Amino acid sequence: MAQLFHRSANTIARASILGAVLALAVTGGMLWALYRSGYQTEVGVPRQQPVPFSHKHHAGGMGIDCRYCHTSVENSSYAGLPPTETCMSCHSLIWADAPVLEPVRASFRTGEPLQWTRVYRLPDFVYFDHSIHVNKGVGCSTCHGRVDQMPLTWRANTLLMEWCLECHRQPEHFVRPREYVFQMDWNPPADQLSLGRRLVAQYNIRKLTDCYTCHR
Amino acid sequence: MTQKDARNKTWRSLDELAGTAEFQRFLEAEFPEPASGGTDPVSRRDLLKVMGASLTLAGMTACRTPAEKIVPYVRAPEDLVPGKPLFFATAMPMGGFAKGLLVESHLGRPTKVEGNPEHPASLGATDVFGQASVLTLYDPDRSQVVTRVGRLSSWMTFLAALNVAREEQHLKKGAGLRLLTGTVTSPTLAEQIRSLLAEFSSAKWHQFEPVSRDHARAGAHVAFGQDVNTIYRFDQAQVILDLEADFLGWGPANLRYVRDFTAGRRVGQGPVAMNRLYVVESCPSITGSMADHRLGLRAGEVESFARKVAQRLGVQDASPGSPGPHDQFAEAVARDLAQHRGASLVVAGDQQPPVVHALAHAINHTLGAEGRTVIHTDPVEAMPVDQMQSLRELVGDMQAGRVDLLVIVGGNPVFTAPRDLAFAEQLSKVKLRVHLGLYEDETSALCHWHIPEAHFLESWSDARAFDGTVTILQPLIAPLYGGRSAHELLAALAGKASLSGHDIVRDYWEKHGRWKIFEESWQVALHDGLVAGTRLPPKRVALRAGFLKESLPAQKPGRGLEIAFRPDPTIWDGSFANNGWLQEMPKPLTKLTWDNAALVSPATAQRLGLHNEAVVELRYRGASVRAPVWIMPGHADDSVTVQLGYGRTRAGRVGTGAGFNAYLLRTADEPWFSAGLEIRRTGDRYSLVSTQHHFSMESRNLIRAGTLGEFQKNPRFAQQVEESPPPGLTLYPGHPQEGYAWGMAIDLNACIGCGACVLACQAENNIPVVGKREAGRGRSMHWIRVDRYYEGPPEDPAIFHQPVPCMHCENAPCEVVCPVGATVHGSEGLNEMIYNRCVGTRYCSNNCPYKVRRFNFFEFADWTTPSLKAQRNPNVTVRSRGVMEKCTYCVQRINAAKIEAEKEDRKVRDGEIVTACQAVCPAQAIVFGDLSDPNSRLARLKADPRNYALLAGLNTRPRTTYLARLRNPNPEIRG
Amino acid sequence: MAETERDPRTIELREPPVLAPGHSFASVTDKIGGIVLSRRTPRAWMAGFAVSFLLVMILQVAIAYLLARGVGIWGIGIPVGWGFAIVNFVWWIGIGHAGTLISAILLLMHQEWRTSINRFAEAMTLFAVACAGMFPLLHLGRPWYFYWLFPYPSTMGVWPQFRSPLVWDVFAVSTYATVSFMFWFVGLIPDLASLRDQARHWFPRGIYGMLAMGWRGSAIHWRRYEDAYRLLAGIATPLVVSVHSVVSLDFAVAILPGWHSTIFPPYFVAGAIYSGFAMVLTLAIPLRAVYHLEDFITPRHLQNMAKVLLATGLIVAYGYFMEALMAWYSGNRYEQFMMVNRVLGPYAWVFWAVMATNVLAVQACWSRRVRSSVPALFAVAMLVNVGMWLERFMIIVVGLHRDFLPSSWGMYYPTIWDWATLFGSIGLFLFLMILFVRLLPAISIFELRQLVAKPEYARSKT
Amino acid sequence: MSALYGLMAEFDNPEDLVDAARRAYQEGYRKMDAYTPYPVEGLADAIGFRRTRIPLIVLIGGILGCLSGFYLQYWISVISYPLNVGGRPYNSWPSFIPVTFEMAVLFAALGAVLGMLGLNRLPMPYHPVFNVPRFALATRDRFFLCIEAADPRFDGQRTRWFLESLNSRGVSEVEP
Repeated sequence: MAQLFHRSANTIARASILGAVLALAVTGGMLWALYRSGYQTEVGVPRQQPVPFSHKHHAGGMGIDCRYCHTSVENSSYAGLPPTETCMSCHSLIWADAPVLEPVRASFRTGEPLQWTRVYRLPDFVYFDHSIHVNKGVGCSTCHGRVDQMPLTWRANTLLMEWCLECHRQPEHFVRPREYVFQMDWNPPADQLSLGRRLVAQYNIRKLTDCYTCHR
Repeated sequence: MTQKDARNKTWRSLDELAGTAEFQRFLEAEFPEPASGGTDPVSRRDLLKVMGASLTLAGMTACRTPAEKIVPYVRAPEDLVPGKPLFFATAMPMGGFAKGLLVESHLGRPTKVEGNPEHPASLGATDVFGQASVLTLYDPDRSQVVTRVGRLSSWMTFLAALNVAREEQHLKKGAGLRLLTGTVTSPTLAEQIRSLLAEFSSAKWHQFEPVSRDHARAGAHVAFGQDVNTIYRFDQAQVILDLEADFLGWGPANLRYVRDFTAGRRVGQGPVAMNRLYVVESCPSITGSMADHRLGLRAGEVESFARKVAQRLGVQDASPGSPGPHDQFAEAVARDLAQHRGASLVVAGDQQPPVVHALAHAINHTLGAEGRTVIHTDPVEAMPVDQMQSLRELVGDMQAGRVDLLVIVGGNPVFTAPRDLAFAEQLSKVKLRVHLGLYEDETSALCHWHIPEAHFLESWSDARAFDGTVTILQPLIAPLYGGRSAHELLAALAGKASLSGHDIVRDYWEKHGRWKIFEESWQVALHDGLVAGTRLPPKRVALRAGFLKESLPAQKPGRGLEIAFRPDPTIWDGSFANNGWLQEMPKPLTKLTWDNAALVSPATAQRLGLHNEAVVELRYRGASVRAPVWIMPGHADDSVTVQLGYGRTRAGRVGTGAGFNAYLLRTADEPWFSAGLEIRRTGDRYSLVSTQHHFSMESRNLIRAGTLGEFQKNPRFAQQVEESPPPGLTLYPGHPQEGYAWGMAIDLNACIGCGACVLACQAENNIPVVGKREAGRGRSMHWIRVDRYYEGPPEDPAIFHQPVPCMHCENAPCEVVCPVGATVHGSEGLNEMIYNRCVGTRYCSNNCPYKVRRFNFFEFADWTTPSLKAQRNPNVTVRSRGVMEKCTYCVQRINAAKIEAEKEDRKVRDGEIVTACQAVCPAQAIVFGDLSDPNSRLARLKADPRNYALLAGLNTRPRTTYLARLRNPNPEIRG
Repeated sequence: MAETERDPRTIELREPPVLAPGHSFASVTDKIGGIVLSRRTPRAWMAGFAVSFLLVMILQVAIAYLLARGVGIWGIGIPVGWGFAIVNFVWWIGIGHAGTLISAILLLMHQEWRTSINRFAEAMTLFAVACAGMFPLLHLGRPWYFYWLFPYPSTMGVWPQFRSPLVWDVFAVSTYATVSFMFWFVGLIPDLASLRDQARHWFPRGIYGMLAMGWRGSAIHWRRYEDAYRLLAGIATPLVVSVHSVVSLDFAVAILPGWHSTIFPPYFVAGAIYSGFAMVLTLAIPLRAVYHLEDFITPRHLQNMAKVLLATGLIVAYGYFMEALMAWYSGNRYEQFMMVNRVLGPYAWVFWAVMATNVLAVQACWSRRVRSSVPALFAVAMLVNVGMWLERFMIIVVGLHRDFLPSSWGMYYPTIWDWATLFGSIGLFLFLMILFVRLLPAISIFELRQLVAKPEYARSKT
Repeated sequence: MSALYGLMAEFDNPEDLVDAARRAYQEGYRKMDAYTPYPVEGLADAIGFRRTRIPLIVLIGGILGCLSGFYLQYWISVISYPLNVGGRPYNSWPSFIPVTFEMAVLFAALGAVLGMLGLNRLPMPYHPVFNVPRFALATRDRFFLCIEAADPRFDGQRTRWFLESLNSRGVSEVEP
């Protein structure tokens, strides 16, 4: 009988086996990374808006308080999106005829609301309540990042469940005194942990890993 | 595929109709109309509505595809915080009588109805119709355009046509004008009609309700010589005789009566008193199921029974017939009533002839009940009439061609009028026929004009409760389908088409309110949901001497089979036929869904060789109807009960074709019952769907009941039936209980089995309707069900009700077997069900001994119909196909309350959290609360000796427990 | 060695041999290799292929419709949340037990007669497990999330719930599938090598050559090979037992009367072997007829399998008896009702059918005449196949339909789609089986050579 | 000819092969191998192959599987996301046994198979012995003994004589 395969077949055989194993490992790793990547989570992707509204300018530059526009953040699940009239309360006076603000004025004239593009969106089976977080000392910037430095708003965190759990499991790493909640440039102090523990006790923050804390 | 299948199929995709122009405009309208003067409620709601809609769309579509747009207000409405619900007080008029409501509104969308605690007819509870009304509001099958002989038209063209007719009538003082309404208690509407009749002096106003209270009115008229409204004080009564009244089941005051009645049955520890209820009826009712002694008599025999009791109590001229088999019973009842003089009462049913009512009045008189347990007032109706007679006259005029213009305000007479009047036939003789209705129904089909009616949640109006209290109905949303209210139609008829419903009602109260500062009182009335000081004062009325002799000779009950007509417990007179929730709700006693049936007693069934689902032909006075048979334990022999309201031909996609039409047998002179029915077997079968097939408890102590005596002897009798393993008996260390410990107790002694909890839960938790076929496969989705068991002989069984929600077991069998941890235990003792984690193995359901878990075998939830999306509770996930679901103790309400409490750095107060089933329960049988708080109402109930756990032997340690049922039998009557 | 000893005629056989006399290394190699390598395929094979292919198509339609509409297309509901899907799953898993068992346990017990049936028994195992594995996926409400049952680092930070028997199933079944496959494939390697060397045409040579991985029968390789093979057998034996025990725990762990029973693991394992051997018979009998393998699958094999059938059948019967006994002895109201309901209730016919097939029919195997009559054995085997399916139906559906609260009792009516999936899965099984006998040696050649080498079967070469 | 893999003798039956192998070993040949259509009793020992490491590999695999299996479950249900499931303790070790066992079996079995293939250096589609035409019969009914040129005592001529001396059906050269 003559050789059925060429010499090289041995090497090929082993190489291909090794290759298959490696390929599997790599695919696994890539999937793991992909689902946490900005491509999937839209973290750090600025969104185009009908009006190029800049938090950097308003919150950062002018130092307008979050609550001026997001009025219901302290007492409702929904932080609240400013009605056109809120914009107009200033922009009927300043930049009253800046072309970039035409959509706002148009909305005010016609009564047709502005259609903003959603930046933070949770699935419908997740029930998030702004008011309780704010009241328990979770700062805006903890989840929304340094909005005051965003010309166009983008998502600062993945909003993946594992991300929520980070804080729900050990809030002491993230909570801050209530009075600093709306302070954008608040940095956790060196002794954040001890501070956090004190606040968790003080605000009596209870067990947060029950499923129905977020899912109903 | 049969028509029924088709119906059930199409039920889940109702988008076409909703696709009509104005509806789309309403939903897709991304801009609110400019708010003219923020205070005007109409335009405010208007704006909320539109906003609500657009936000909803965003939210809802997000269920499937990510919603990329968020749409803020242009001008924010005051007193509305997005994300927080608002509550508005209004009332639901039914048969003209109002029951007060508080309606929950999310961003302008009414989503859930609660009772108005202030309102005398509600006291915080609602009935199934109230709960379901919100679905009717959004029903895409409702008529949405003015039609002229079936073709699309407009309100304006109608007005033009109407004015021509008006002019004609003006010439002949309205001699050809007829107005047909239901019972009217609305002061405003009454005023409008009065002024209309003033304008057209020879026009006539007719009233007709298929489920009328004529006999009660007539009976009172006989007894007192005047129209009198009778109110019962069951809380004051220790002995009650119910002559087929089913006063817990229906009627303008039933919720109030349930509360009063059950209050008289609550027992704590120690020596206790409990009222005693005797019920005499032909077909078992929920009132009958609560009776301490129930006597099954044909409807026709009730009179003679009443006469016997009356005679024993010394009522003159009671002239009881020959001695009968039930004389001892009557004897004992009479004695018991007499012994509790002043604390006893007799109540007669609306289906019973006037004489029985008169007898009841006479008996109550001799018992000295007046002023104590029975109160009389002036009639609540604006114009009490014998409605059957009124309709007869109308038909007569139509026949004689005396009617040129007939305006039918609400109702569906073509379907509901007695057969022998041939209403439909004579209707065709009317020159111009106008119908105002929620649906394009049988009547509108025969009318020239059909005007879409505004639902009561869409319109301004007012109505009186059973005791006269007036509620001003305010709309929660602008008419979805451009409907008009009766007021607006009447105004148009009076040539004032420009007036809005709001103006009309407001004007009336400005004129007749007799309020010092109108605006203030008006706002208060709207806020409270009732107008202070409108309750009718009690009035003393004297019995006419010897009225029994002169006017009412004793009637012989007819020979042969008797047929009795009853309003359907879930779709009433047929007006709710297109409401999926009501159709699918199991009828309290038969547990049938989607159908009515001819109910017969086991003995009669045997005699006639009938079995369940056998189709028979009912022949009665020359008419005949094919109906399926359902055997009803406890039903009187030789009597057949049929429910009205089914067999609709133009109800809508849900109701059309369901069941058989019992109106086809009904005659004007004997609207409720009469002998002379013939039954012929056809040999056919018709499949009826009952959600409970097995009615014996198999001696498993599921419902534990005892007599008052037993209870006094041994309060713990219920707990000694079955040992529950001691908590320590486990190898496991167990989990520490931190914070709240939620739990529930259900008092079987209070529960009357009305099933309001089932619908309240459905409305609160976005529970889908699955249709008859699916229900038949054991796929109904109700999170709480009311189990019904019989005990004892089939001819006269004891009837038990047991509401079964999730037990939230501490050792939950369902949790252990879930492979993905989609159902696990919360730290506060909730058995959590996380839909989005569920892969749908159904293992948990198999392992649930209480079988309270429900599975989405198909895409049951309606993801397509926009209007139905608008109805949903935004705080509850809409479950999709392949996911398990179950009672969550209304976790959304728990979380909301906890969040509010946490914000105020306090604990949740006892009673702050009220589950949907608890809120609706008229008997207050369900109590939810925190076990860790020893003073909570719940903790006290759990300490009650009657408290026991269902299937305790399995050591599942349910958080939901039951309080044993008690009976208070009369020792003189053997069990 | 003496000539006389080698002479087959002198061998005094009390029962038929496990290998007909008169075979040499060459003859067995050619005979079995020939089945695969010859160009012409028997008509019977063609017919079988056609039928099974049709059934597979039906299965595909059923599955497509299932995925499109949801599990509602089946007859399941509440209370009967598990229907045909799980019945089929348990049934197939059971069938999947004979193969590994025959190969492993009989190997360890040095049962020569295993040699000519172990190969296709193992194949049967693989295909049965494949059919079984299909159902737990399909019966999910949301099959596309099946991977949530595996522990992988999800972005949700949540994991499978390891107290659930369903997760045990996942591990048990996948392990069993993997090990059975390796066992089967390792066994194939030397035969693939001889196919490689027998084949004339380049294509089969190439394919078999690749699969044989260059096996050359080196003494050292053989040594390691045998060690590995025996160890695999040693591992597979407890595995077989564990797998069906775990499957039985799906029910034993639940609290349902009729499910919650400690006897389930042994009783299920016995049942599994029972149905497995029945299926082996069902396959072996046509196979030897179609390919004239009477020399290799001799009456001896059939008889031994009949005996195993009888033995396991008796264990199963004992299981039934114990269930009833415990129900009575426990004094538990629900258990007792379950038993009464099973025997007299609306599904009584299932119970009696099970008794007739699983308990009565197999008793025929006491008689030597039945054991040595091929048609009779085939009939018994078929009855047992049906019976074991019905048994699972009895346990699952009849157990579920009436549990604790009479209010929630119900019935189960299978739909056309239930039947389609059942017969579809049978089709898939046969389809794979039929392909297997055509493409791979259905009987282990090198192990037959070992037999030939044994003095009592060998004959003088030349 | 230096480019020679070795010399291969063909035998009719296992007995002759085993004798031959034994003789060759006594002659001091070490680098040799025998090829048979089925495992032949004692042949490996005859060419001086004593013990395999397979059992050890299997044991290690089993232990690894066992430990990793249990720890996986322990970590998930006690450390990563402890949840109260039906009132059972976080570490419900009795429930963890089945999976632990299956993992042990899986790893052990993988150890056996991969170990065998690995030690045998399989897959090896190309091998010099295949160059001998008659070697095709090694998977049918013939038995071969091959002494490799790499063996220190290998000498083309003497080894051939030696092999022919053992009653072989013939000796053929094996190209590398």
